[in-house]
This record gives sequence, C-alpha cells and structure tokens, in this order.
Amino acid sequence: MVDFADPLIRMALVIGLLGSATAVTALLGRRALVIAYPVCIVASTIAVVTDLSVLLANTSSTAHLPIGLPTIGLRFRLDALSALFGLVVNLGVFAAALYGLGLDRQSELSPRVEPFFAAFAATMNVVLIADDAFAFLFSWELMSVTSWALVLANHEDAEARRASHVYLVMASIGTMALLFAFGGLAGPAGAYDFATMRATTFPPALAGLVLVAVLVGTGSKAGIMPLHAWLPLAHPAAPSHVSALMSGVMTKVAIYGLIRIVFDLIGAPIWWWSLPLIILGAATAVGALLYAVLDEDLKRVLAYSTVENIGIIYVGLGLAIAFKATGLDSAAAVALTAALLHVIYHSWYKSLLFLGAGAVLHATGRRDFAGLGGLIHRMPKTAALFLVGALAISALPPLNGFVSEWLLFQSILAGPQFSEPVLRFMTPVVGGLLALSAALAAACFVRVYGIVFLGRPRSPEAAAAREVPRLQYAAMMMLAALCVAGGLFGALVIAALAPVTEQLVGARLPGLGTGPTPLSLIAFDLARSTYDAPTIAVFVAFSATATALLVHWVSNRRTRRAPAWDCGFPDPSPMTQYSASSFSQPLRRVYGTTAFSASEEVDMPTPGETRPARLTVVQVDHIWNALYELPAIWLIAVSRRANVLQFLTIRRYLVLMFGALIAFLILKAVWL
Amino acid sequence: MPDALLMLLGQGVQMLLVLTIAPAITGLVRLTKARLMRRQGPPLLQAYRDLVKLVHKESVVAESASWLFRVAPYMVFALTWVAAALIPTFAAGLMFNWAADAIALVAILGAARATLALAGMDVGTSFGGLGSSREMMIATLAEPAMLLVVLTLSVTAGSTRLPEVASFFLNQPLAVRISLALALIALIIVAMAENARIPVDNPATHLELTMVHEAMVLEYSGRHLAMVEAAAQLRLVAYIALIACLFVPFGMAPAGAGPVAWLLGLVSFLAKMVAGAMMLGIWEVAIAKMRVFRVPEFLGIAFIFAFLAILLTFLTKELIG
Amino acid sequence: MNAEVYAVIAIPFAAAAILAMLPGYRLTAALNVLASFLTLLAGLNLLRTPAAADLYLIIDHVNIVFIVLNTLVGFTAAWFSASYIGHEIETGRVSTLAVRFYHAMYQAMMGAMTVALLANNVGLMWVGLELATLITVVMVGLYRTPEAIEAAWKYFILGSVGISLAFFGVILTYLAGQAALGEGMPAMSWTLLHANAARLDVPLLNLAFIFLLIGYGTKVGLAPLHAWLPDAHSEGPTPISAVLSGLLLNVALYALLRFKMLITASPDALRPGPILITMGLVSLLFAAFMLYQRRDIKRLFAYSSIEHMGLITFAFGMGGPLANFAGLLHMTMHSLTKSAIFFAVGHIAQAKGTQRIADIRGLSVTHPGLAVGLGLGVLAIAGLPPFGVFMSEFLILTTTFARQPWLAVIAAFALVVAFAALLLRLQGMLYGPASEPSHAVKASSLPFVLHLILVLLAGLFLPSALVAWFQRAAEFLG
Amino acid sequence: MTHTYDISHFLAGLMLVSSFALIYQDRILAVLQTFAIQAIVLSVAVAWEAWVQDRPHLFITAGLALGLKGLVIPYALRRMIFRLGVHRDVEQVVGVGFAMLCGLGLTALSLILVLKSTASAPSIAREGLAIALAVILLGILVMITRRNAVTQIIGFMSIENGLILGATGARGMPLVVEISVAFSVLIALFVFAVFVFRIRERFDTVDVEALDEVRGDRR
Repeated sequence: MVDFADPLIRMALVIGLLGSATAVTALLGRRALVIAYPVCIVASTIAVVTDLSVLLANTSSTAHLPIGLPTIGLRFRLDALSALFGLVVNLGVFAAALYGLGLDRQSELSPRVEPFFAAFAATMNVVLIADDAFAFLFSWELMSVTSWALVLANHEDAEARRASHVYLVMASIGTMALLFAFGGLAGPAGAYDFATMRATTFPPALAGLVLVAVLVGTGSKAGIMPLHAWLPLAHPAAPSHVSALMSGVMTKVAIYGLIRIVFDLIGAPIWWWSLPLIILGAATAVGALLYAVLDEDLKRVLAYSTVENIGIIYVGLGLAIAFKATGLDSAAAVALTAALLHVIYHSWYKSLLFLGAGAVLHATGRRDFAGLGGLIHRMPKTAALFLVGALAISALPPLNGFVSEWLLFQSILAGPQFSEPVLRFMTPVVGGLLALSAALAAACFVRVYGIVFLGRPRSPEAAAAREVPRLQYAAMMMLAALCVAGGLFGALVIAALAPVTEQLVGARLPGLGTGPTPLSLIAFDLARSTYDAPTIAVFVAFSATATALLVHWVSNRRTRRAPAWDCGFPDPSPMTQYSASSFSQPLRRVYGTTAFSASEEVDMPTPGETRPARLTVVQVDHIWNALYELPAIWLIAVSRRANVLQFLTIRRYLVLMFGALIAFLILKAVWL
Repeated sequence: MPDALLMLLGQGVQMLLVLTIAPAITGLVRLTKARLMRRQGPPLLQAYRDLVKLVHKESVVAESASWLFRVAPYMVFALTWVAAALIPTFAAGLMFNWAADAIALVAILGAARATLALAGMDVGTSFGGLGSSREMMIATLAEPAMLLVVLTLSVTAGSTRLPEVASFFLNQPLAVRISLALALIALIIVAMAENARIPVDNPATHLELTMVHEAMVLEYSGRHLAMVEAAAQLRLVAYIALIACLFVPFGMAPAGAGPVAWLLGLVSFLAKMVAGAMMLGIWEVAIAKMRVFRVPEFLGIAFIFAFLAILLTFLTKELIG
Repeated sequence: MNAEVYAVIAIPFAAAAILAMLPGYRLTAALNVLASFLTLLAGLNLLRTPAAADLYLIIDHVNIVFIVLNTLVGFTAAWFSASYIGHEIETGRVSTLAVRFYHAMYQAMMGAMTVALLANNVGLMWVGLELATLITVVMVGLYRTPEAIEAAWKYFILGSVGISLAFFGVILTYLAGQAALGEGMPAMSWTLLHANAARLDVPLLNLAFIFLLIGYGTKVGLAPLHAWLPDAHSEGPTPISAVLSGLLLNVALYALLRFKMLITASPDALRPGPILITMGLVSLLFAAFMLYQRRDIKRLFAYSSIEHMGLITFAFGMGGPLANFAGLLHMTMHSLTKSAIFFAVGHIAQAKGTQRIADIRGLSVTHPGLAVGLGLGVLAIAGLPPFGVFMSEFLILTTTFARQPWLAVIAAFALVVAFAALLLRLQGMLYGPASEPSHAVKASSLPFVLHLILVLLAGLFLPSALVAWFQRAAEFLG
Repeated sequence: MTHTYDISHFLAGLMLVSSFALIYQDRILAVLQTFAIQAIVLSVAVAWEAWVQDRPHLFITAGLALGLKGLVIPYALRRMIFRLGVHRDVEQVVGVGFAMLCGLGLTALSLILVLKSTASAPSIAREGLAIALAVILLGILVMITRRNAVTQIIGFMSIENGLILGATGARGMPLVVEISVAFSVLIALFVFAVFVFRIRERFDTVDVEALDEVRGDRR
C-alpha cells in the first residue's frame, strides 16, 4: 500500500519513471528512443510539484530500504534543502527535455544520448535525497558516469574523447576525496548514515581534514578553480541541452553536496573554515571571467562563466559560514540566501544561454565567434531570448541576476561586524573582486551577444541560419520568463528560501510586506537597504514609452535606410567589422598580460612585399600547465621508468624474488 | 494622505528638474571652457536648440541595423533618467527614493552603458565595435571603483540607501575623514570616465584613434541621436548630483520636510550643480586627453583609492548593530 | 566427511581422465562444459551441507563462498572456452591434439583448485595449489609461439621456486604445530592448529609465515613476485587467462588468508598487518603505473589484476571487521568481473584479429555487443557504481581513511592513476572511427552477461547469508 | 643416541658442503656430478632418518632420491648437454668468489634464523632445519648465478634436496613421501619441459636469456 501523499514515494515514482525510460531506450534501441524526452518531462513535472510542496510546507520525510550497504541499508530523506535543489534540478531537466523534444527527430535522435539523458536526470535526483554516505556516493558517481557517456555522445570528435577522459578522471578524484570525507565522518566503526553523523560532534582536527576533502570533492565537480579545467572541455563537447544540464544543474548538485556536508553534517563551524571558500570563490569569480572574456568559442565562454558563478556562490557560502561561526546569524542568513538565490537563478539563465547556444549551433553548425554574427536578423526570437539571458547573467536590473548580486553585497556590508581581523580584512577585498567580476561579466556578455547576434554575418552558414523549431523556442521561452519573473518577484523566492536558511543557519530574512511595497527586497531592515525591482521596472518602462511616444509625436517620423557610415572606404566585407579578438584586445592588454602573460607579435611586411601582415596573440594557461600538463608528463615519465621491469630476464626476476625473501628473513632475524 | 501626495509631487518635480537642467549643465561646461579659451562659446540654450534640431531631423538608420539599434536610445535615456531621478537632489525621502539603493543605482547606470555598447555593435562597423570594446574595458575598471566608493559610504553611514547616507552626513559633525577623501577622489575620476570627459575621452572629437563614446554612437542621427545626447547630459547631472548628495549634502531638505525646505534645497542644489559644472570645465581646460591605453592606469588610481578607502573603513569601523 | 564434498573434487578429475581419452574437439568441449556444470551443481549443493572438517578436508564459512565461486566461474569459463576454442581451431592457431589435452588439463586444474580450497591440511592445500599451478604452466604454453613459451618457462621457474619456498613454510608450520599437537597428521590439520593456536611454537610460526607469504605471494602475483603474471595471462588462451585471474589468484590468496587466520589466532606471534599493507600498496602503485605502457590488451588487464590483488592484500593488512569484509567482497567481485572482462577481450581479440590495443578502435560502432560488455566490465572493475566493486572499494577507502589517512591517500592516488590509464585505453578501444579489419564473431554472451548481472546485483544488494559468512570470516581474520 | 645425532648432522653437513661445491663449479659437467653426489648424500641421510625414526616408508623417498636424482636425471641431463653441445660452456654470471661470499652470508643467516626460532625444538631438528634452509637458499643462489637452462634445473633440484632434508628432519611429518614423489614428478616435468618447449630448436641455445628477446608487449 503506497500513498502518494508521501513525497518520497512520489520521488520514487519519478526515479522509477526515469530509470525505466533508460532501461527501455537502452534495450530497445532506436525504436524506443522517442519516449525518452516525454517521460523526462512528465517525471520532472511530478518532481517539481513534489519539491515545491515540500519546500513550501517545510516538511521532511525519510525512508529506509533494506538494500545497499549491509547493516546500513539505503536511506533517503527529503527535506527543505533537498527540495530546493530538487526544484533547480528538475526545472533544468524539464527545460532540457523540452528542448530535446524539439530536436530533429531523424538526425539527432541518438541511442548514445537519450538513455543516458534519463539516467542522468534520475541520478541527480537520487543524490539530492540520499541520506547515507553509500547512497550519496553511489548516485554521485553514477551521475558522473552517465554524464561522461553523454559527453562522449559524438565520439568521432577526438576533442570530445579527450574532454570526457579528463572529465571522468577529475570526477573520480573528486569521488576519492568525498570517500575520505565520509570516511572521516563515519569513523572506523562505519556509521555511514547521515543521521548518526549529524548527531556526533567531531574534533576540530578531523573536521578540518574532512572540510579539505569536501572542498576537493565537491569543488572538482562544481568546477571551482583550480579544479575547473575539465569543465570548459566537457560542457561544450556535450550536446547543447546536455551542456545546459551539466552547467546549469549538475554543478548545483555539487554545491548541494558542499552545503549538506558543511552546514548540516559536520556541525558547528569554525570561522577559518570560511577562508578557503571565500578566497577560492573570489579568485574563481574573477579568474574564470578573464578566461571567458578572451575565449573564442561560444559554448566554452558559457562554461567559463559557469565557473565564475560557482565562485560567487562559494563566496556567499563562505561568508555564511564566517557569519554563523561568529554568531551573526542574520548576516549569515543574508549571505546564505544570496548563495542559494544565485544557485537557482544561475541554473535558469545558464540553461537558457546554453539552449540558445544550442540553437545557434543547430542553425549554423558553428560555435566559433569567427563564424557567427548578425543572427538577430535571421533568428529574432532566439536573439531576443538570448538577450534576456545575457543581461540577466551580467547582473543588470531589473533581471534576476542582479537580485542575488545585490544580496551578496548587502552581506559583505556586514563585514565590519566581524570580530576576526582576518575576516574584516577579507570582506572588502572580496567585495572589490566581486565588483570587478560583475563588470567583467557585463563586458564578457556584451561581447558574446554583440559578436554572435549583432553586426553582420561572418560566415555563409551564419548568413543562411534559420529559426529553431517551436519546442526548442518554448523551452528557452520558459527559462527567459523565469529569469524576468525571478528578477521582478525576487522577494517571493526569498520568502520561499526562509525554511532552508532557518534549517541551516537558524535565521531568516525580513519577510514579505515589511518594505514600502509588498514586493520590495530588504536585506537586514528597512533603514539599511531596500531594492524594489517592480517599481524600477515600471518606472523605466513608463519613462521609456512616454519618451518614445513624445519624441515620435513631435519629431517627423521619417526614417531612411542607408549604408553604414564607412569613413570613405566602402568595403562591404564583414571582415571589416570588429571581431571577437579585436573586441577583447583592450581587456587582454589590461588583464591578460598579467593573468596569461599574453603577448602580441606583429609581423609587418616591408613595403613592396605581397604577403599579408599578421598579428599573432600568445596566451599561456598557467593553471593548466602547472596542475594538469605537468603531472601528466611526470606520470608518463615514471611509468616509462617502471616499465623496465616488464623486460627483465628470468634470472633477474628470480633475484627480485630472492631479494624479497632475504629482506624479510633479515628483518625477522633482526627484530623477532 | 496628503503627505504621500506631497512626496509624489516632489518626486515628479525632481524628474522634471533633472531633465530640464541637464542640457544647461552641459552647456555651462562648454561655455566655461570656451570662455577660458578666450572664445565666445555657444550660449547656454544652444544645447536645448541642438536637441530640438536633432529631433526634427530625419534619422538615418544603417541597412544592417536591427530593432535593437532603434530601441536602445530610448532605453538608455530612460535608464539614465530614472537613475538621475532616484538620487536625492534637493530633498531626501522622496516618493521613490527607496526603490533603488546605491548599489542598484550603480547597476542601473551599468545597464544603460551595456545597452549603448550593444547598440554600438549592432551595425557591424569597426567604429561601433571599437567604441563598445573600449567603453566596456573602461567600465570594468570604473564600475568596481564606483561600487567600492558606494560601499565605503554605505558602511560609514550604516545603510546603502542614499537618503539615509545623506542625512547621516547632514547630522554628522563636519569632519574630514581620510577614507572619505580617497572615496571622493575615486568617485570624481570615475565620473570623468563615465561621462566621457577629458582626460579619458573627448566629447568634442571625432578622431577614430581617440574617441570612445562618440565612436559608439557614430551611427546615430536624428531623434535617436537626440536621445543619446540627452542621456549623456542626464548622466552628467546624475553623477554631479550623486557626488553632491554623498559628499556635500548640505542644504538638502531632510525626509518629511515641507515645500519651504524644498525651495532652500533647490537653491543649494542648483548652486552645487553650477559649481560642479564650472569646476569640470576648468579641469578639462587645464589638462590634456590621454592615450586610450593610459586610461587603465588612470582608472587604476581610482580603483586603488576606492579600495584603500573601503579597507580603512572596514578596519577602523566600530561594530554596528 | 560426506559424499557431497568429495563429489566436487571427484567430478573434475574423473572428467579429466575421460576427456584425456576422447578425440574430437566438439564432443570434448561439450563434455567439458557438462562436467563443469555438474561440478557447479555439486558446489551449489554444498551450500546446504553443514560446516564440517576432518583431518584432510574442511567446509566452512571461509571457503564455501570461494568453492561456489570457483565452480561457477569454472562453468562459465568452460562455456566461453567452447566457443573460443572453436574459433581458434578454425583459424588453425591450435591443433586438435592440443585441444584434447587442453580440455583434460582444464578439468584437472579445476579439480586441483577445488582440492586446495577444500583442504583442511596444510600439506594437502599445498599439493592442490601447486598441481593447479603446474597445469596452468602447460596450458599457458599451449600456442607454442616463442612468446608463449617464454611466458610459460618464466612462469614455470618462478612458480616452482615459489612452490619450494611455500613447502618449506609448510614444514615449519608442521614443526610449530608439533610442539603443541605432537607428531603426525594432527599437527598439519588447519582446524586443530587454529584451535590450539595459543600453544603453537611462535618463532617457528613467524618464520613459516614469511616463507608462505613469499611462496604463495608469488602465486597471488604481489610485486615484486609478480613477474610471471602478465605474460602468462597474455600469451595463454583467453579462457585460461580468465581462470588465472578469476580463480587461481584467489585460491592462492585464500591459502595466505588461512595462514593469516592462524597467525592472528596465536596471541604473541608477529602481526602480519604492516607486511601485507606494504606489499599491497607496492603492488597497487606499481601496477597502476605499469598500466600506461601496455600495448597488449590482455596484458593490460593482467596488470589490473595485480593492482586489485594489491588492493585486497592491503585491505586484509588493514584488518578490522570492515576492511576484512571489504577484502573478501572484493576478492569475489574481482574474480567475477575480471573473468567477465577476459571473456569479452577474448572475443574482441578474435574479432579484430589482434591483441594490440592500438589496432582495436571504434568497437562501439562495429561490435556494439562486445563494446557494451567490455565497457561495463571495465567500469565495474574500475570501481564505478552500480557494480559490486564500488561497494568494496567504498568500504576499504572510507575505513582506511578513518584510521590511517595517509595510507588511504596513497591507495586512492594509485587507484586514480590506474583508473585514468584504464579509461584512456577503454575510450581508445570503444570510441572513435572503427579500425580494420573486423570480422563478425559468434560470441557466447551468456558468460559475461551472467557475471555482470551478478556483480550488478552485488552492488545493490548482498544476500544476508553471504554477509554472515563474510562477517564470520572477517572476525577470524582479525 | 648421541651418535645418531652426530651422523645425521654429519650427513647434513656434507650436503651443505656439496651445495657450496655447486656454487663453486663453473663447468656444466662438473656441476652435474656435484649434484649427483649431493643427491646420493641426501638419499643416505634420508635412509638414516628412516632407520632412526623407524618410518620405513621414508626408504621410498631415499630410493627416489638415489635412483632418480642420483642416477637417472644426471644421466639424462648429461646426454642432453652433449646433444646440445654445451658441455664446455662456462656460464657463471657473477664471479665465484662473490657467489661464495653470498653463500656464506646466506648460511649464516639461515643458522641465525633457525637457531633463534627453535629454542624449544629438539636440537637435532634445529641443526637439520638450519642446514636444510641453507641448502635451499644456496640452491636459489645457484639458480640466479647461472644462465643455462640445465644448470637452472640443477639449482632447482638442489633446492628440492634441501626441502626433502628438512621434511625428513621434521620428526613424524606426514605426506613427506607423497610430496617427495610429487617433487620428482615436477622435476621430471622440468627436464621434460626443456624438450617440450624445444628451447634449443626454437632459440638455438639453451641460454635462457635468449628467451627474453621474444617477450610479448615489446611492439
């Protein structure tokens, strides 16, 4: 007798649906593939409803299956935090599945994608409701494997193969770290269920050790620098709606793991725990954008910007820990709310942007800036929706990106209340870095949008682009609407977050209706800060339309179309317009020279030579070289050395064996 | 409730006020410069005439331009106007002051800038791109600096809401704080950069190598250009008003004060604006435009100052609530 | 000792005798499968019989699992070898005579291993193990290629020296027992020794353990005693590779475990933990690095076997209920998975007509079935869910970290290094444009499907009886 | 009773000496003869044990040692050596002197080990065991200091002599006979293997190092 009142039962139904979709599509192959996305849509809808109900009702239900680890079993728990992230995940799944449904049924219906897509969705849901270490890591690792398979979907591409390899290796490193973390929390006796971990208090040394492990473990999946390197490889390689899931949603699952362990399981935090999060986060927020703003590949830029946003979330979480550890609960609530809000909102606009990128890829078959441009004429709808995403991710009011940004700055303003000098020093530094990253993000996405959608097409493919099918458009539409609504009605979302912040830091933000208007946002109290998106939106809309009408009324409405002003050198070729690299040249000169020791070499032919002049830009990715290239080289070198042992003579092997024996015998003779 | 009506009225007054004085302020700057250069210079009303003329001219739109190109000017204008309207000028606590605090204000101005930069890239000429890219590069340095300045003041005043900040300094015994001084310098530098003034940019030039803002709007004409120009003038007003409101709020009518206090505030505000404009003019005459790639260093100074300011504030600030 | 137990030993040896006389590979192959199946039935039948022990044989919670496992893998490997050898004869790699002799040897080997598993007598255990080794030596040389002979000869020499050392260990054990149990057979019976562990002659026992460690360690393939293993795996016929990796290593390890139990039971004997941990970690690291340079697919997985034997030894070295449990589980999972992998590899090598990894590309395009088999197998052996190896590695690493963080870090490092290598090769073989030539091959998919299903089930759910046996054995292992 | 001890001790000592002789010899034929002598000494020693412990079935072991290892195998190997034409080979890998030093070291080690370990056991077992261990280790030493398949076999057989010595020395140890038989089979296999694998024909040498050229995984 199952009653569907129990949210966990409903989640079980969801996971069952997705799992069976996987099984059927995997076993029946091409014939069954069509069902994958519809099932995903249904399942994610149920899941969204369930999570929403749990979050709003702030209930928590548990279940226990007699399988999995002997004597522990599989334990599940669905509380407000899980529900919140469940919302993020399943909204993303819904949008991606909708988009997938719109894919060209003949060419892009692939047995290498559909089965894993459903499985991927299922595993992410399981991670969120896991309530013991085994269940958690089991689904966590399964999540990595399924996404790995998805990255390999177009396996003819050597780049995709390399990306997937780097990805799964990084993921396994992360899993090892998490194994350590849970090992530390479970202790030698092996108390692997979260309930026991919650109950126990750990010695600071062990807790610190666990924290490091958790940072590595979740960081490698979330893509915090310097563990981010797989992300700009793997996310672009996957099919676009999968990239949307990986970038918009899976990284959030990693964040969930971090929050679950650090805020929930380890116990009362110590102030210095926040330092690694804050420092890494701030560094990532700026560093990733420097990568993004100089990159030439649409999807890779989006991936880098994901890394940046993860950095921002880390800062928020770090501040929350710091505030909580120093007893400033209301400030902790603000910081945590900012982080969670950013989690939700980023999943929306990042999915939107990736789907938009997918649309571009689908329409033109190109991802490189050098081959795009002018798409606003060919695919106006996509262009409009992408614009919403771009403005939102640049944290411009009144869209949603700004709300979380604003809250984060509010929490930074509470910095002077720290008693710890280090934290007092850190917060303004972080504030500066965040401000920098916000400005860089704006520059980055003006560049992206300007190059891809504005101007004139840079390639015949771009010139011949066609608008995407209706379903893909619908998926993007939904996300864009969410972005706008999230921006205007942020107060409502924040009110919905209150249970989670209560659960994690024991405080909440001032509720709805305490401000001048029902929907105005208040961080601490009315006197300290308010932000009222709807009013501003109305204000701007009003004045814009008023002005437009007025001007049109007084002016003569004549408008003449004419060729663009060409400074007297008529040259229709689109090559004359600003390219992506020329756009980023000032930024490269300002930031790149230090960050990537970027340099330009101009090869100017002497007068009379016919060869073209050539400007080559050299950039060095120091992180990659130091932390990925170098170890790999070292690894191969060592293995070459060791490989000598494969080609010894039998006599030498006997010597080895004999040596081992004699060594042990001597040990025995000496010691025992 | 007459009180609310009054504040609504006040808000309306301010919106019209900033709109009406904006061209005059720009004109005043030009006039000052001209006079200092021993030129006759255009009369104050010239700026108004230019706008009217532009509005009545037909507007030429490039063939490769999209709808964004035509919508952008109105958006930019509206955003800037709203920003200017939300800064307490002659009276604190007007109807909509609470709608956006200092941080939001910075963001709104940022939105205006981004929109204009996009419009610059829309036509697909090298000029537009050049302007946009330089504009955004400058913004990446100017915006953080400005945000830090704002944060400094907010921390000192214990609020990010401009009316509170203003009234805090009003009720504070007058004292020179090093952090505030640094913040002021930073903000002034930023203001120059954002308003495309010498030494960062030269509003009067149309020389490809040097221009930033003008290159971005090169394609605009007629009513669109009028909107862009008006927006630029409004932005100048907004910045001077912001500096005035944050650093010399004296004479501003406190929240809840009546029309009488408003008149006083109005006078003082206009005085501040005139002073600011003339100082700007003098400064622009006094120094020369710098090369584009010297600008980052110049703005870097602003960033450093703002950063020092906020650092000092955070480390010295006694615990607040 | 009751008849069921003798049946498990008798059937294979009888079958060996019969097969030695019969000609024709189809018939013998069929008979081989049949005999293995009967053995499997007999093995399963043992599950019902109560634990019992006499001076020669024993059936208890420690070996029951391994006996069943042995008979099972013996059966599946026989099934696989039927189709495999068929193909080999068609391609003329082996003569029918050799095959005839091969099937007889196969049964004899299975019998010998069962003897070693069932032996309650340290001498008898030794005899069984060595017999099995010698037979495999001959089978490794089956192809008569220079490589095969080189491998067999090396296996032969190293194995025989191992044999001798192990035997000296047996003598010492007897002498150690003699002090407590007097002269004669009782002093060699494991149960009696274990019962009187407290009264054994400790120094002799310690000395014995060292010799047994080196002797049987050679069979387990622990570095630096591993040298025979990779070549023996890669040059012999694949069914034998599967049996070697899946069973013989386990049996040797099982022998070691029995002695570990003995030495743990005697209070003031040396603690084998550190020694085992060292050897385990050395093998683990060494194998992990060796994986990168492999060009031959079977040698690749042979080294991965060394790696896993290292991990298991490490786990037993750590000791404690969790680690020992995990070690036993890992032994089971590894033998199932690794043999499954070898089944897949055998068919792949036949399909591509080569064992060179570089010449095997794009299987997922040309042979989806084999690709899935190999892919799942490798993911399983790499310790990814939902397979059983994940559970054992989960337990090993977590409990190690809780007790000795640095050891856990080293082990994890080695595992990641190995994983990266395996994944690299796997992607190269499964994905990308397909390589020529590729023949169709009638693969018998039942064996690896069966194995993978078992491993998958184990990853999700362990039957309580199994858990109980492992837990009891874990207690004994200290 | 004391001279029983003396005699078995004496015989064991003789075996040890012969092991050293094995290391010392550098011509195959000489090695072979030395081994034959060692086997004969072993058979005597085993026979003596059989009489002393009065376990008549040990005489089988003694007979095997004498017949198989004392006569048959040396003869077979001798023929093989001549057939392979390696009877003049000098194939020490390390110098005799060094090998002897190692041998001394190993003997010392085994003495220390056994005497430390067997404080409780009867002294006869101790001496026998110590020497048996020494013989085994020396046998391995022979194996790793020779390159030739034949000499490796001989080395292995002397290891096995040591084992038999130890096994018989261990009073009342069961299965010794069976195991000695098993060993004899193994050795037969060994010799057989040289023909089976036809090392000579395939690699046209019995120098085992030649095998390593054909190791797989080189390509």
